[in-house]
Amino acid sequence: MTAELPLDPAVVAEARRLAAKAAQPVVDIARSHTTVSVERATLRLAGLTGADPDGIPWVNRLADAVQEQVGIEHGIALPVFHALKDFPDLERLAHAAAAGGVRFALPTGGDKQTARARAQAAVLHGFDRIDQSRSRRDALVAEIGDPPQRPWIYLIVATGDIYEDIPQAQAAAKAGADVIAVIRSTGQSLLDYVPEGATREGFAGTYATGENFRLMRAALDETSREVGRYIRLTNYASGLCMPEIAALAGMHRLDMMLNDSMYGILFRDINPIRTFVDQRFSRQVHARAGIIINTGEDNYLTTADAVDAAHTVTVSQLLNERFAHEAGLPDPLLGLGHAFEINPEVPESFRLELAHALLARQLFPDAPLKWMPPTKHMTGDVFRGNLLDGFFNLAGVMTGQSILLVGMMTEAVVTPWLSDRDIALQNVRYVLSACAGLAEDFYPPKDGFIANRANQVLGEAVDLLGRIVDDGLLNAIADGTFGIMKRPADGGRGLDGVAKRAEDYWNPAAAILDGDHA
Amino acid sequence: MTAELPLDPAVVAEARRLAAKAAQPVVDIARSHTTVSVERATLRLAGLTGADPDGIPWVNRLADAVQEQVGIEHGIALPVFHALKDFPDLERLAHAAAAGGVRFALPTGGDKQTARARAQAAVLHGFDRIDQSRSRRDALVAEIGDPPQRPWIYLIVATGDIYEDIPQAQAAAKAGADVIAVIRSTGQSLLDYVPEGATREGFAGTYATGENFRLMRAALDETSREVGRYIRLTNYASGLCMPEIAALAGMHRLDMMLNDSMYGILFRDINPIRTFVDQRFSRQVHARAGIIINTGEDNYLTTADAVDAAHTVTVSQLLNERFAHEAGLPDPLLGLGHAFEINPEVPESFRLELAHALLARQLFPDAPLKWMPPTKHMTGDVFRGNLLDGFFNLAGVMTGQSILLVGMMTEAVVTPWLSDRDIALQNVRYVLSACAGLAEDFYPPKDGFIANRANQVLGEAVDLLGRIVDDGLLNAIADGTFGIMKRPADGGRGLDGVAKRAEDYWNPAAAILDGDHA
Amino acid sequence: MSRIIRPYGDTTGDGMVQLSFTLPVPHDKRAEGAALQLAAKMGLDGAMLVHAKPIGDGYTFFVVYGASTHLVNLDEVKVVEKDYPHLSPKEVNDAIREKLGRKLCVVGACIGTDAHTVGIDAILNIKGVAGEKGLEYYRELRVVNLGAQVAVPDLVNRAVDEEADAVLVSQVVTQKDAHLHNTREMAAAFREALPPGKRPLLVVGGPRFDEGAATELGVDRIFTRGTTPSDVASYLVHRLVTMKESV
Amino acid sequence: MSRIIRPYGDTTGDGMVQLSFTLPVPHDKRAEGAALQLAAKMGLDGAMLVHAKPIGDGYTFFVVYGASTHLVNLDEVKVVEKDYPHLSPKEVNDAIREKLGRKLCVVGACIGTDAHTVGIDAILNIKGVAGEKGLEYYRELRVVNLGAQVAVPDLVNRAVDEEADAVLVSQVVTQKDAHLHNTREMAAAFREALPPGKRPLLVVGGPRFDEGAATELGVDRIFTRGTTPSDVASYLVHRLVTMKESV
Ligand code: B12
Ligand code: B12
Ligand SMILES: Cc1ncc(COP(=O)(O)O)c(C=O)c1O
Ligand SMILES: Cc1ncc(COP(=O)(O)O)c(C=O)c1O
Repeated sequence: MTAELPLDPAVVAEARRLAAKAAQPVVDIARSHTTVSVERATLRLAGLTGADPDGIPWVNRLADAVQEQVGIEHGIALPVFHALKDFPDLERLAHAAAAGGVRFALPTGGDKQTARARAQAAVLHGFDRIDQSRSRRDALVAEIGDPPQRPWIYLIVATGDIYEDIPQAQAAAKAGADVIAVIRSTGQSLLDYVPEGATREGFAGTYATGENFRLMRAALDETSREVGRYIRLTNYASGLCMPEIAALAGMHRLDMMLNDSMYGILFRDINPIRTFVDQRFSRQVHARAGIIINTGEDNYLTTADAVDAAHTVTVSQLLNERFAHEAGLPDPLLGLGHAFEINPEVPESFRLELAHALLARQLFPDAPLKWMPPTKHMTGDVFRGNLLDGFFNLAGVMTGQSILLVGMMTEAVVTPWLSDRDIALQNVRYVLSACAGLAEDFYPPKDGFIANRANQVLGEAVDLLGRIVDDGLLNAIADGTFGIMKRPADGGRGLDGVAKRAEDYWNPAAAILDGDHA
Repeated sequence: MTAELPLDPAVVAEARRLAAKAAQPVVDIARSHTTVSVERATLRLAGLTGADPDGIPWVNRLADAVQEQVGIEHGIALPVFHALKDFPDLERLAHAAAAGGVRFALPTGGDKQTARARAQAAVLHGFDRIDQSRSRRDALVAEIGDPPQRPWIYLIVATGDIYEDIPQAQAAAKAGADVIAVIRSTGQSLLDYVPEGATREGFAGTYATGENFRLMRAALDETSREVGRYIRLTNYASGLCMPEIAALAGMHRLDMMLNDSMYGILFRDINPIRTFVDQRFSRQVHARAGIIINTGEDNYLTTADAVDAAHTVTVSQLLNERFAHEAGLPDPLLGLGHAFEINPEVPESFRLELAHALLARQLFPDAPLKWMPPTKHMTGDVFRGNLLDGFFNLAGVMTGQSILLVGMMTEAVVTPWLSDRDIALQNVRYVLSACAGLAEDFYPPKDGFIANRANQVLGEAVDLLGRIVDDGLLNAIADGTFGIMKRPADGGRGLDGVAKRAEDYWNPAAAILDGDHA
Repeated sequence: MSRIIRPYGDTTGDGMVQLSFTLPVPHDKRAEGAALQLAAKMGLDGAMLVHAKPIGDGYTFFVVYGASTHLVNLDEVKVVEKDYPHLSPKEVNDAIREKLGRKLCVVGACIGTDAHTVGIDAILNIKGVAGEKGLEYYRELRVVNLGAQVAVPDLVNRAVDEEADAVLVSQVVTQKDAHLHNTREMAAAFREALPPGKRPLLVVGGPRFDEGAATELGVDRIFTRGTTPSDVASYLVHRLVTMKESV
Repeated sequence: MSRIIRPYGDTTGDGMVQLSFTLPVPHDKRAEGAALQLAAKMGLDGAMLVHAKPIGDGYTFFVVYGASTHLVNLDEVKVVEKDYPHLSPKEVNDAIREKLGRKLCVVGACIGTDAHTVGIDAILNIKGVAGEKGLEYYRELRVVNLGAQVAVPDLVNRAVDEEADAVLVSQVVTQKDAHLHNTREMAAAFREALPPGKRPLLVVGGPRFDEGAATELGVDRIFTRGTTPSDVASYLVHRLVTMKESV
């Protein structure tokens, strides 16, 4: 029941073909490399948890020791599970390794077979947990129910303290939120480890940890029953630990994860190769876990202009789609992002937003699109801010968006206050109720402003994809194509944690995920 | 370029036929009665101004004296202009009359002819002033220009002090207002005289006086040149002095006047007969002056429910149209009113508003409809208030309204502050610019929610008009049909100022306005 | 629950509040400094001036956020307690019939130039408000609703004529404190016209009254936002039936 | 113009302001009384509580209007005056070339965990902001932009290596006063690493700083909302060229 744009199917097909072509070299890189975080994620799937007294997780201590002695290019599973023969469990092994008391080596022959079987069994245990979480989610949704309306209402909490986050999240759900995102502390994405345990100190967000995931999910299960709809939980898989956080999310039954193919590169200056390798693995895990990914195209529009760079959003969506499909994510798990970020002073800005939003809707009809509110042009004028958020909500309803991230009138001032959330939800409720069926009356003429604009953006996207195919995606990123951020392939953080896979590379998790663990 | 509703032309024609039929008995009453205010308006047109030391205008003192001695049923022009033979001018005559020193009588024969000629000449002088004002307006509009956009932006000032109103009005015009309405002090409508001179004390509004009209119009002429568009000025002709204020407005070049056929009856408890008689005369004067009337259907929705009583708005618009046409007002001067007053909690409330607004738009395609903001469901939650005003503005743009009365976020709190107006104008500017052409994309399906609702309201309006034709309009008003206010024909204020015209009734202004002064 | 509290932004005790106002000065650095000076005087700590917008030439509008240093002591909060039992229409009728033995007469009006009758009608008319029927619905009440813009002398005369037990006055327009002036004028007129024992109970209502100001304004009770007919009926029974009886 | 002013609602001197906040108490009469108590403590006279809405079970949001009794004295307003002449890019370049005789080196960064580079980029990158080109565009400036999330020790080392004349640091995240902590840490690190004469000029910027807090934070200057590159360039010339020369 959403308006239809007169897009030429041939052009759409061409866009997808080009995106696949542009993505392929990067997919090849991802398939032929590993990273410390991919390897640590494997240990996490195998059940290793906990941290040393300094808070450095045992997966890091263990992986570091292996990396030092034999490198990661063969995969650390075999050295680790071979060494495990002398220890009762992975944790004891990690303790010893951290103390410098373990010699790691690549096993061969029978040892190799034994280590391989052990590793596989351990990791399968992790996948079992993921599978169980997924079934449990399905059961809970069947039992308790989905939100009655689209878009789902997505709200953030960001106190920095998991024990303040929990009641705020529960209150938000009771006030109408369908999805709760726990914003992550600034800085976590640059940590090359995942903190442990429940945490109470973060800047503008709360650390993503396995225990925080567990606590929040449990609290929301309780609330889900109370409010009669399954409240989804979201966190961030971006950053240097994407694969590990994906594994934790899968095991702790998170429902959505922010996971973009380029966000870390562009906005956290993480090395592109590191990112693409981590991204592929994390998406495979998400696919297994039935987790909806949320991509981050909205971010480009905070640094680039939303009109000039509209086509870069489309290009990124097509790339994100391609990478996601390649990693096994089906359309219903593709929460592609876009945002209401056009300068409100631009004439017809609202209709331009409608054009962009409809374009995304129509290009990805089966994807649960995530519609992000204005941020860049929000100011300290909170009265105006609430108004803009209302029009953002309206555009979401008129163009059939799937997930609506609720905008806050204090966007330019503070991380949301309790009352900001309440005012914002009231805004959403008004628009959703007052304009529920308005899409039925919305018919942009085939040769009108909206249709023309959508076709123009699509055309520019195809042109850009063509240039990316010619230059290579890594060069395009280096040139500042996305969000005006220039990120060369050999720059950024975390490159030292990447290794080209050796001939004999073996990772039981990767093997299972790639479906060739026979 | 506005969406079209599938209204049955036969039903529309039937509605108009019934409205004419319902109005006719009231028109007959209006044509066969006069009121003290009609007679005083005649004196004003003849040039009598000023007030006694207590502030009672000379027109009142003079008319009262005549009423006492000969009544008003013959028209007071002949007695007055006959008595004038002994005085240098009307003012000196009024002084003497007030002092009890004049004997009034109906002249006959040659005296009658002389008095008649004198009266006619004097009154024609007033009509000349009106005609000159009208030409001057036309010239200024031609020279300076109209607002570039529709709807015109209508803003109120209400300080109570004309000298505070003036700079606020000028500031509002500079900030974007196309029409300035000077709200009238509460209570003035119940005064049976028009105060004199510049005034500085009013409650929630400033007195409507000739001098205040003049001062404000002069100030806005200045501002019009500065901002490069002719800023229109509005005031209120409603109340016990409708005809006189209409005359003052015409002579002082006001551009619009609030003038409703039933507002005074319903909301000021003014006698129905008094109101209808005064209304007809005042509208004839407005027609002569080229003044756009603004009717008051919005008010019904502050006491009645905007969904349940939607058809009463349509009925009132049709009656107002009929009365206006009968009084000589052409469609381009018919600022029929309607309002965004549906409870925002009602599902699809915005689409209901669109249906109602489109219905009015389509029933009165050539009338400059006046679109009024939410008031009843505004609360002290000013953040929500600004949001609702944004959707009100949006409905105005989407349905092609002509004059947009700017809503204030503090509607439920205070008469507008300087900053409220600024925030409100910013809201209007955003919506008008961001959604300028959105009407192009708005096509409610012929069998959809909006079309059905519009047809339902029209159908209910026709039914109600049928009942009114049967019962009589005066009885309908007595029964609380409009705004749930019950006003019997023999109740209310000002009935003692009404008289059935005698056989020999003669009023030079009425004669000129009725076109039978040959 | 602690008895000493502070405003709450997103953390207990943070004290955060939002403030907006216009200063009659052109927008420049000094104006912003002036805005922060005001915020400081109002007790905001670390005030953030997040928005400043010129209005015309001589005014600037500001939005400020900051932590209020003031503490609120819940023990010192003064509220007009509902010191009477809430009765259903039936209980009201029964009480009047049984204990008073005659109908109780209520005269209502909007006085002065105020024409906002919706509030008083909500209390008096059968239609009522918030799902409750108005006082006209109560069999043992006799309601005389004089409507809008009633002059105080007319109200007094009518109350005397009707031998009103209570007079209910609504005031909605508050500009230039109209509601306070009119209420004082009304109270004085009744005091002048009638001796203490004969005077009807004086009740005023409207959305912007301070419930605690009854004594100061010379009336018996004030009702504000969200009042329902049964609130008023219960109060009338309490003051005119129960309390009289127990004296 | 009077030097003593009050907020302006719709009449000179009315003092009217708007206020909103949440109190950690359930919504009832006491909560409303508490809100009015706070308004009174903040100096509002005749405060009108116009909106009260429960949030969850234990919180209530309020909107209050009222007249502030505080006076603002314009003579007492402290502002950081722009105590240097505004120069065009050409004037900046000429001054550096003629009076310094070498390029002036500027090192910029977002420190701590702050990744908001748009502000510092607006000042440094050629693209600039508000129609002005950034400092990279100035021929006589050598700009080293370190980007986001730079650790303070890295910044100090780089500034030393580049022999920076000025260090420009941006801080946008203010939650838990992160911007203040980071700025103090940065200033202390430079003080520790370098003797007074060798230390680069320390400039911080961001939307929520108080321009008057430079001394307190240990830096030379603070820039806030609406800063343009030429503001910064003019200041740099003033401090690093003109003032040095005149000493
Ligand atoms: C409806 C309305 C009108 C209607 C009134 C119709 C009618 N017959 O009443 C019309 C359109 C005629 C009108 C006109 C004007 N209005 Co008016 N109007 C409103 C509006 C939109 C709603 C008021 C209302 O009906 N509220 C609903 C009722 C149920 O609530 P309530 O009155 O608070 O009553 C409840 C309680 O307070 C209490 N209560 C009230 N009275 C009493 C009495 C007793 C004894 C008791 C026990 C309890 C009680 O119980 C009630 C039920 O809970 C308000 C804005 C708003 N959203 O609040 C403006 C508003 C009240 N109007 C205002 C103004 C200025 C005017 C005009 C003067 C404008 C003009 N110059 O033209 C005119 C003139 C009116 C006059 N002479 O008084 C201002 C007042 C500003 C101020 N604070 O001083 C307001 C706030 C709008 C604004 N911001 O400018 N208005
Ligand atoms: C764009 C943006 C982002 C982008 C940043 C992209 C980038 N490369 O910079 C992205 C999407 C990545 C982002 C992420 C986050 N953001 Co952010 N973001 C914003 C946003 C929308 C705009 C900021 C901006 O670009 N302003 C435009 C520039 C030009 O203005 P400016 O910075 O004030 O700079 C001017 C002046 O201040 C001055 N200036 C600034 N610095 C300097 C330095 C010097 C030396 C000088 C002389 C002058 C100067 O000159 C500039 C030009 O005039 C604001 C909300 C808003 N509307 O303000 C939130 C906001 C700043 N973000 C916020 C947060 C919390 C985050 C996150 C932590 C959220 C999360 N947990 O995921 C993350 C993490 C970021 C991190 N680690 O720091 C909060 C900060 C809350 C607070 N007060 O503490 C804000 C206010 C949003 C909110 N309400 O929650 N964000
Ligand atoms: C895809 C994606 N990942 C991560 C983040 C948050 O980044 P971080 O946790 O690195 O601050 C965002 C920001 O909104 C995002 O869009
Ligand atoms: C048609 C009409 N006349 C007059 C008024 C104002 O009435 P008064 O001046 O009597 O207060 C209104 C109120 O908005 C109105 O709609």
